[in-house]
Amino acid sequence: MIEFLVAAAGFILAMVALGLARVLRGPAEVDRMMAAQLIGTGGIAVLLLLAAARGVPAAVDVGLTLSLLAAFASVAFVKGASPSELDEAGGR
Amino acid sequence: MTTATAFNLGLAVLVMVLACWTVLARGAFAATVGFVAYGLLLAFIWIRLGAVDVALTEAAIGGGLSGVLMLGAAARLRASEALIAAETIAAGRRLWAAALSAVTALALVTSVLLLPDPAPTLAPAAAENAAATTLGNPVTNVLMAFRALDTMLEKVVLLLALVGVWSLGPDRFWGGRLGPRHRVDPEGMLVFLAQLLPPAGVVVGIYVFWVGANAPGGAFQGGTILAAMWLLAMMAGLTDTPPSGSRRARLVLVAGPSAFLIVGLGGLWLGEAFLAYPLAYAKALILGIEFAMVPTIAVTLGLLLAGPPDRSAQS
Amino acid sequence: MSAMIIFAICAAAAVGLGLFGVITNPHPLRKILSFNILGSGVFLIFGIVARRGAAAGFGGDPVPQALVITGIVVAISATALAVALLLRLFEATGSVTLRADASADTSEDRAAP
Amino acid sequence: MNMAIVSDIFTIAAVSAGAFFFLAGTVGLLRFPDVLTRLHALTKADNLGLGLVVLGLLPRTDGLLSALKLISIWLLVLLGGGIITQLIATSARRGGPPE
Repeated sequence: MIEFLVAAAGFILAMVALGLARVLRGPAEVDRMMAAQLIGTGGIAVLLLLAAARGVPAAVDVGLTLSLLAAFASVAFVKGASPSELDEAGGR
Repeated sequence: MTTATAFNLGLAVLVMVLACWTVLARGAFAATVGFVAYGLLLAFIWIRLGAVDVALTEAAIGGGLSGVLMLGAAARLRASEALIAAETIAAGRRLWAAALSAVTALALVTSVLLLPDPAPTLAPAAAENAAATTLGNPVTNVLMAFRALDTMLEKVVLLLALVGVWSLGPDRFWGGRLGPRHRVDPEGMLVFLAQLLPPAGVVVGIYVFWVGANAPGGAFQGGTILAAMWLLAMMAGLTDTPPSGSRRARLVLVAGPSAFLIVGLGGLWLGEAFLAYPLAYAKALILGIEFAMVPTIAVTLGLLLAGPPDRSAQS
Repeated sequence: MSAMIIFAICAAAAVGLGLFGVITNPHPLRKILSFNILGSGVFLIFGIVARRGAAAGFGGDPVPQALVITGIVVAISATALAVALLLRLFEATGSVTLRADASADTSEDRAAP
Repeated sequence: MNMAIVSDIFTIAAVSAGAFFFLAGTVGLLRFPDVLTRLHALTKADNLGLGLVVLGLLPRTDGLLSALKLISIWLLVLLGGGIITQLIATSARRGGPPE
């Protein structure tokens, strides 16, 4: 069973890797914004499978953290790629 | 090759490809996106190394906060990239740099592989003295009791970094609000997210702090999650940063290190040593310091990312 | 091949790549990114040392792990300060170059408009 | 047949189905012609895949709290993912016709 869980984690990690390769290549920056999203779903699945396989329940907390932080990073991607979103400093 | 080895190999290759991308990618934004992915996936290696505490910190800081810090900088420095593109480094020097890096990496690999066996370890000492604090998480024990001076000074470093960042603001903005103001998203999607996610995030942050006594987690990891949620609300334009002259903000900033310092001096006063906790109260004191530390860490990290004062005090 | 060897190579490669990036990338922001990769490689080496020191019922030596957590905190403090310095440099001079001889012509650029 | 085998079969079935959806999402990401369709492939398939993986791991948790934590991870990802996809799509539309 543990073998199966690790194998499933490996398979999903490979899918995340392929997706990352596609997403990072661009060419539009919109494509790149999906990177954190990709890790926020596939990566968390890998993490949960690993947590179950290795019997480290605390790794689930890392998944919880990752789900919040991946969303946070994605928002920063969207705002960072379109500088018009950022207002000029008010004092100028 | 077992399944686990194949998995480790795949993970290592993926992380290394992302590191290569971050170093070699053409645009700064593309490189930063690679860095965020690298930071998030590095947490997986920490899990494989059995260091869940570090994995939590790395996921929260390495991928989340420092990635967002870099992204903001990349967005504001967009115009500088064309200017600096002309500054190329001669091929010969690149070759030298590559050789130097390769030699460094090789030396590191050999020295890690040549480490003495059985490895020297402080784990038995940490286990022996764990009863003194009655905390179940050995890493928290080391951080808060055995190496408490390090941890206290680490918080001081955070505060000093913030002082450094603030001192970079132009004189005319001193006392003003920190960082650029974010516009409220007209479609309201971001506002919606910033209203829904932080309540859940605050619960998670406090939970991570709370379990830190007996399981992986702690004040720093919890505080980082809280900082991320605060920054999310700022990015959506729901809240603004406090002015750098705000007394309340400054009070929160110094509360954590002060609590640490007071407990430390108390240990000295009771005649033992600086930061020596009386055994009967060790756990309560440690949890008290951590409790005081969570808001300080959240506010310090949030303001570190917000940047120096950027608007006049009147606005 | 054991997990330790794989991750040791990974850590050393991160240090090497980071070092290469710090030296060859002309853009200071990219240097900061590379420096963070270098740092994470060093942290990973600590992690391997911690893992090898697993004893007394712990999955790893807690002391290097605690050191790495402190290290990560100090790293982000320094990174935030470096980024703030860089942004201020760009704001003040309109350029982010680190070349010593470039300061003269950038100030001329600023004087022109 | 005892309960352990039943729960193992359930885990294998659900996790495999989840892995299949991750495969589908990646194929979509690699093959679809423009940003909006790629985004759609990524979000829908991957969120479903994560849901199935969580479902498959539920019988292996050691208590109600752990099970709730797993489910809340999925809900958080769904919530965040849905809204962020909207944000990315808006940004794609605003940035002119995606290639």
